[in-house]
Amino acid sequence: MDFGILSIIIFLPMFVAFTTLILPFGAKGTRNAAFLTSIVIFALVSSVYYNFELTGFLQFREHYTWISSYGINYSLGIDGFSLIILMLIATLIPSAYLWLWEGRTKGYWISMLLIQTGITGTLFSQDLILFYFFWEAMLLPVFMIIGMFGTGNRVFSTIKVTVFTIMGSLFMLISILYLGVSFFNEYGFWSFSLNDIVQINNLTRTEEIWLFFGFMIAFAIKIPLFPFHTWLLQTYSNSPTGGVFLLSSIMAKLGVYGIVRFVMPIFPELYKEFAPIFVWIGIFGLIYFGIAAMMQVNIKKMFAYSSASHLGFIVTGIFSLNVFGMTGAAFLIIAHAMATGGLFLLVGKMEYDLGIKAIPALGGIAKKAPIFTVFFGIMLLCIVGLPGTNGFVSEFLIILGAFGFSPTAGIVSAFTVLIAASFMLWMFQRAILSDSGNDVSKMTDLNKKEILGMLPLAFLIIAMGIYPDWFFYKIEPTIQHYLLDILQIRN
Amino acid sequence: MDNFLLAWIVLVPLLSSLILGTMYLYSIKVTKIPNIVFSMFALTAPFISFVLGVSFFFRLLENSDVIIYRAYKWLSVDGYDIDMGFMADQLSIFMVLFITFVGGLIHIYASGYMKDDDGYGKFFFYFNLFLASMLLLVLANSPIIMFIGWEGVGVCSYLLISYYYQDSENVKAGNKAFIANRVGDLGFIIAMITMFYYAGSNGFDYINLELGMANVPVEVLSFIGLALLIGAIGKSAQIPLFVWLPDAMAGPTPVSALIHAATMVTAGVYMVARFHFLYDMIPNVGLFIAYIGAFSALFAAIIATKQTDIKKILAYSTMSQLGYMFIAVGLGGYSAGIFHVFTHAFFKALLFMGAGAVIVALHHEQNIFKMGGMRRKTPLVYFTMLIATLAIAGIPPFAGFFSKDEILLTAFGSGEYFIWIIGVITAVLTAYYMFRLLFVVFHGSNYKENRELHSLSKNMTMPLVILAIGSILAGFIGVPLLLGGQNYIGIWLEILNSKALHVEHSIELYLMGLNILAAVIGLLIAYKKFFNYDMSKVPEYTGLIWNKFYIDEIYDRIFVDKLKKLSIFISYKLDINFIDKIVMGISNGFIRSGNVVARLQSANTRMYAFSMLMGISVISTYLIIVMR
Amino acid sequence: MADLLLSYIALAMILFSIGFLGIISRKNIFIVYMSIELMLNAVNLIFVALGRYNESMEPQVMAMIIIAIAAAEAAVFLSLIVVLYRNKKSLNSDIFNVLKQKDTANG
Amino acid sequence: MVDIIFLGLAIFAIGGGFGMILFSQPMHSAISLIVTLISLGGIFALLSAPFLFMVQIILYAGAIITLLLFIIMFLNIRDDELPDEPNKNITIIIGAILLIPFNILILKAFNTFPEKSMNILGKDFGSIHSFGMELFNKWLVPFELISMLLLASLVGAVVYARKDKNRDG
Amino acid sequence: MIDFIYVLPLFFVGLGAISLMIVSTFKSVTIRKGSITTLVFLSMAFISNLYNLNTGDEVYSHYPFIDIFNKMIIVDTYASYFSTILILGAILTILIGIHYFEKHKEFTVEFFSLFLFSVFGMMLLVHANELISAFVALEIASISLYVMIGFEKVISKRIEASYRYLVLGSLAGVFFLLGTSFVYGATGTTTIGTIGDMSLNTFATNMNLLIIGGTMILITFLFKIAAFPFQNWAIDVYSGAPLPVTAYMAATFKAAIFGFVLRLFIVDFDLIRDFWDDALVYVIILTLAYGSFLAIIQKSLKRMLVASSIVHTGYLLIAFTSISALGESGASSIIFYLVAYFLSAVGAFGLIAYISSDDHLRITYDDFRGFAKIRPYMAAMLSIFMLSLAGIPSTIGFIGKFYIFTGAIEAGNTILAVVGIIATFISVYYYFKLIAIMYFYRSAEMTNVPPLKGVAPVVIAFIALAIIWGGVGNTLVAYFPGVDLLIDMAKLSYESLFVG
Repeated sequence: MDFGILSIIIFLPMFVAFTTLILPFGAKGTRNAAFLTSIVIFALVSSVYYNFELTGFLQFREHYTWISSYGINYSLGIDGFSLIILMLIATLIPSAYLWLWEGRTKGYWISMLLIQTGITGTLFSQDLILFYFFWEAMLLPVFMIIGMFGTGNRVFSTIKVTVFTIMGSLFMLISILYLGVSFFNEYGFWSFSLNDIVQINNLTRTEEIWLFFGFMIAFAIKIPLFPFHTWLLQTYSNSPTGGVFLLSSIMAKLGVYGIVRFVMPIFPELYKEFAPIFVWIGIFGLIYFGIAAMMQVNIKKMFAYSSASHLGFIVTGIFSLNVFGMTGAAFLIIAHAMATGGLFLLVGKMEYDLGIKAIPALGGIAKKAPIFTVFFGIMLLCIVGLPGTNGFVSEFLIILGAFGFSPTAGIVSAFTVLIAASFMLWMFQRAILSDSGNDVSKMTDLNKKEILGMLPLAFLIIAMGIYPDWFFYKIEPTIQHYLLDILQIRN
Repeated sequence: MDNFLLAWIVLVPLLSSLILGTMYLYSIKVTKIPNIVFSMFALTAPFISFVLGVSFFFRLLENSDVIIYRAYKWLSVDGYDIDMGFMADQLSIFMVLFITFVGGLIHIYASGYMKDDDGYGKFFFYFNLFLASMLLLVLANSPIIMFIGWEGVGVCSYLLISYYYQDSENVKAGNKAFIANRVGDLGFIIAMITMFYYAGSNGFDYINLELGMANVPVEVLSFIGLALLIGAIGKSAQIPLFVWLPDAMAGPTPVSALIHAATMVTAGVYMVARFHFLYDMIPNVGLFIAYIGAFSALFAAIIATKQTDIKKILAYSTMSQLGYMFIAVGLGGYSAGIFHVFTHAFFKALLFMGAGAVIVALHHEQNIFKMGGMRRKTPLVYFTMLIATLAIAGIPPFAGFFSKDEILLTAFGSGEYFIWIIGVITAVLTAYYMFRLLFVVFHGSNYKENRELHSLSKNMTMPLVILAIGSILAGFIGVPLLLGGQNYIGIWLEILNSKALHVEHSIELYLMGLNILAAVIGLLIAYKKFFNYDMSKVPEYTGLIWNKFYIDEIYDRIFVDKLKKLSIFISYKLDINFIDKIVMGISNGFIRSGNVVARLQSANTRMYAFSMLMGISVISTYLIIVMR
Repeated sequence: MADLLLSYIALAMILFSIGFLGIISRKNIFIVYMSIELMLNAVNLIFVALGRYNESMEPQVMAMIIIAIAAAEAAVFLSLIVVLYRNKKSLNSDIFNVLKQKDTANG
Repeated sequence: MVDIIFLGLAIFAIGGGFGMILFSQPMHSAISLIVTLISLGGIFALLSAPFLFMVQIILYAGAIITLLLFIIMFLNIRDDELPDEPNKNITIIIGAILLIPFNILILKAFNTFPEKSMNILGKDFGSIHSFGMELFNKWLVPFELISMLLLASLVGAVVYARKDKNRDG
Repeated sequence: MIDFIYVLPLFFVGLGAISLMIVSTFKSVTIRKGSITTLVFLSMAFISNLYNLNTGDEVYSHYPFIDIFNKMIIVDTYASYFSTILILGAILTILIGIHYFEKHKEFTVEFFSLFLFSVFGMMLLVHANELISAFVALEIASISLYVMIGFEKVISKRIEASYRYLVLGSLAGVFFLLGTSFVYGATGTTTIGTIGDMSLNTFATNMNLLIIGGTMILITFLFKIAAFPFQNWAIDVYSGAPLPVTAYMAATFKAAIFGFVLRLFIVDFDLIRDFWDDALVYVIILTLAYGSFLAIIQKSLKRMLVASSIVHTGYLLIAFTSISALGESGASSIIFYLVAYFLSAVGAFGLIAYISSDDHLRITYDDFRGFAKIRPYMAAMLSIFMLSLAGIPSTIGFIGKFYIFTGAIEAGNTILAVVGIIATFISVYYYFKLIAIMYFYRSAEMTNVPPLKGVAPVVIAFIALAIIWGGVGNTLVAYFPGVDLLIDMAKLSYESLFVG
């Protein structure tokens, strides 16, 4: 039973979590272990990255039987799309750990480690049940971390988000089971492996539509797409920094990933057929959430809306059915994860120091904490989509993609450049820059660890904006594979 | 060859700005770094760029072929390659030359102006970043790289305008500038993407785009042209996106000088010139540009006549002059437009720096009616300002005369007499409000006698002199043939001009005279009203013009308020009371059903038996029905 | 009439129904108990009638077993009645409602 | 003749049943139940089950109901302790209506049985001997299990009936 | 002699019951001694039963003492499998409840006697091959349970619960007898296996009577597992009963009932079972709805678990309907789910019993505020049980639900799967609420919680581990039974139904 590198990446954090749980580690010891783990994983992921071949097919496959009677396998693999998200996770998590360095309990770190296991597991799974397994398993530590360490009406909002997400995923489960049964009926043996499931062709159109939406509901809630977004505000607002960081920068992206990984190959025809709906839902969300964010007083809720707005845009990208849109979406996943993640870390620090979330109660931070402000500014400009940051590259590509899909969609989606800028800068003015006479004397500037944690993000945001191609070449074959082989589109 | 040096024109200020930024953070966090160190890094950058620019200028003189340097492949998607490429042709190098030159002078001036400011290093960090962005904008070889510079300029202007960020008004002004620019960027990006799809199949640099455009239907071209125009309007503060420009005066005066004189605002003009191959194919759109320019020119000039803030007057004058440039480029007179950009850079920089000097001298007083009598206190500033005023008013032989004359000639020669008339009227107004400013500030009786003036350092006065000389001489590179001169600029930029003007010499002479007459009329009216103005009476301005035609208020009412209301509606009403209510309604429905069900749990044995009876009854009925 | 299986069945069903009605209508726990006994007897009647109809002894044995079961139940039931009466000082089954669902949630 | 006996027994059985559920005094109900049980015993006899007839009379009517009567008297319930039952009749009516489909269903199913003589069988049928043969040859398991059941109920009855040792009153 | 080995488990349990009954008269026998004796007998039964189970892949079916027992008792893989579950459930109940019984003064050694009687009845039920014997077995189990529920007879709710269960249970029992009489009338036999054969031979008119008889038996069955519309008693009785007894009833008794009914319906009513499937769809939907709605409003934890057991009944019935289409996999999914639910419920009830054994307080959600702070391991275990009950992946509950829903879809009852999923999603609310309350409050409300020592917590911890193992276990760890083994066993036991 030799585990491959992907298994190690998945289970190392869990192993560390349980070891520290059982052994008498303190909060500090657990934290150090967690940080060390994240660094080791970064190294492992880097080796995966360098050994990754430039094809659009799955690599680093691992395959073991799990429950043989129902053909459920422990089946892993990555392609270019997973790879970039993997890189993202591996980069973000050590950074985040540096930020969460002080004042967290042991339970917090253990939860973080478990979340990491859940996330990577979800990312690697090539078996539908295994995917569902990790997909739900990922939720539990998040549930714990929000509920235990959050603020405000955290118990209610935690239960709300959990029930909401599980509702979505249960519909997905039904769809998965239905697919498994259909496969069994057609081929006479059980399998939930993605490779097998895609070969089903005995489904009627009505069935397919139901199943398609079964999957889409799960992902739409996770992302979240309009109108499944109402859990977002309270959750983001009440979450502790680590929780909201992971939720916004990684887990929401996994919803998009799920669409690409599963919905697209299983229902290629419907994917194409319903693409206009989702492109427009995405664009609608982009504008709707953007407008909603403008007058939001709670800074975390504003970011929640902003996040939803961008995720709508990502969805537009992946449904645009061309290389530009999809590559752009992949890129925006990274860009947005870094920028939003960074912003939530920064806001988390602000909340930690000052205990304030309301924008009118802030102000004058820039004077107190210039380095903080510099990083805040970089992240913000990335969100705004300023050229020179990766935010621009991705937005540009998605707009291109949307335009390729339909010129109207392209033109409407271009409004993204206006929307994010308007509320972000206004917030920046009120919360950070102008001195509004509020007492912010408790605000401290970043310490060395925090700077160290934020630097990779800021560096990547800019580096990917200035030299995007260097970050692109690994993913493009995958996207081409999606379009040519799976969706069979040549644009 | 040494094409890579092209990239260094941009890189030098960029690197300098990065060093400055890091140093600044270091200095506020760890130990203070003396200003002189900052100055060293800050001031060398534009001059290195200038020198590099000059070297390329000479290369182009020798060989007029376009110099292109592709640094690396910026993006490669689906077979489309976009390079991080730089292109030096006559237009871009010309722009580089005066941007770096004027920019450099403003740097020097700023080092004096800002010397007591805490954020000295930060200021130059922004400044050099701004310069780098502007140079990238100019030197880019494809629209998308240009867009990087374009946006960089926007964000730097935001940073500079809101430089005194503690005051929320300043930041608001910065925001306004950025948002208005973003509206323009929206147009730009739409245009870019449309271009990409329709004309970008061979490549996305200007040369390939020009080739690609040939097959594109004219409607699409018009669409692209209009969308691009929105970008240009936003950046160059034309109707209707000009609102940010007056507010942008919130920044330090060198910022105003830099933004208004040589860089940012001229980007719009540059862009139209850069896309001349597009606009040549769609003359109707060009005409539209010209009209926008004409109306902007007149509109700004009218507002300027009633302003009291010295910087705002200059700001409106900028807008007005940009209107002239738009008239020119819209009508295909690209070289005339660029010529005016060039001369304008000198005298407008000079005006702002002079105004800045006065402001500094008077301890940051900006109302012209509270100045007065500065002629004796600061004679150097007075003389340089006088030269600049003469130049902007279009009095020969100062720089502005030649360029403005050429623009009006273009308008007349194109047969757009209406535009031409507006141009002439604007010229009268320009002379009027500029001399009004000059007379009130420098000639009027002293507002407060015996007040102590802040001394002006050499750093501030030296650039004034250089620019004054420039304002006198700059026009001579484009002296019309009629006056026996040689229109060097027209020759240099001949790649742009496709339109031949046919205006008879006699008419041209009349026109020239008319222009001079217009300037003189303006001058005289101003002289009559404001020479030796009694400064004890600060005029109370009210009314439409003083309130800038209520444009800001109208925008607030139409867009901002509505948007805010919509936002509040969505985030506090729709989401909470409707969408979330549906979601929570489902769960409340469950709970309510639970309460109903709970009533059945009465702990009454008979009732339980009764419910069993009912169940059995139903089952029996079912069986009776299904069993024949 | 006595020749017909159906008449025995009908009688049994009537008794069965009466027993059922007793359970749903009476509060007195004694009568509830008696109703159950009546229902068991009704079932017995069906068994015996079927036994006669099939001419088989088996149902009679079953009926016998059912009587024994009824006896066992009786022992427990009657002792429970005693306990209940001691505990509650009442024979009214309707007041045995400490287990009533009291919690309700507000939505 | 048999018909008349059957009819009489049936009427007594039904009347006893109704009496049982209608009397408010448990004592009266119990006596009504005895009437029913004895009538049923008679019907058992009509159905060639003499052994069961005996068992019914002796064990059921004799033992179980006597036990019941004993308990009733033991508890010595006064009239005012009896529960107030105002809705008794209406519940019975509603219940009866609800039971109609159930009865119809079953009677309909039995209605299809072919007609067959139900006369009293002579000889061995239903006698103790044949009953015993049947019981011990075929039905030993349930019969033995009954002993376990009775043991269990014995323990139960003991548990319930004994005085609580640590009851404070 | 071999026959005797087959009935040895039954024999041990019955012997234990009787011996405990006898020794209960002695004062010197304490609760502890009584429980240990019980465990000894149960262990013996368990070991002998393991022999019967014969864990190889051999399937067998045997009628012990066929000339005396007359095919009324059957010993096959199926029955042995269920017996294993039942004995295990009994052992676990005693182990978990031992602390509770010791703390609650009312319990005496008779309780263990009754307990063994009920185990005996249940085992007999799954071994029964004849309807009347089955009824007697059912009555043995039920009567013991009636008394066990009301054992603490000073407490009103216990005695009331006992009364309610006794009245309604007897009422339901009468329907079983009625059904048996109809089945006899239709086929002339009450022996399982023969009924089916006879039903093929008899003419169509009696078929109706057979169906009615089956329906009446089904009514009893629905009553005992608390399905709609016979579910009202469950919440009262379960919540009125002492917690270990509740656990025992909810998990073990339900398994026994299913053990018998599956046999009956698979072997005999196979041909006519689809007749009920349509009606069962409504029953299932209403059961799920009723249980979910009831559970969602509970404030008492015990009542919530009880109400949710109605929901789990609904899930089991979903699998029940898919048997007619699927046969083996449908039945094995029921069996597997029974194990899954059994582990989770025993764990949850047992742990709550342990927690509340020192003070006799009503255990509400709010009592658990901040529970994780004072008893982190207990909170973790309780969370595992809740997750398993909610069917979250990595627990055995998920695998159980997976089988059931897959089966439902495979059988074409997608609508049931969807309804089941909706019920699951509602259940997430009330299960997660407990986890939330335990972990998310920073100060603890509960005092007087027994410390983590003694046998009960260890057993509960083992159950928790078993739940996790059941959720993730596989063949990676060689020679250790994983999920697959349980499934295979369930399938083998299903096959054994057709061997005899």
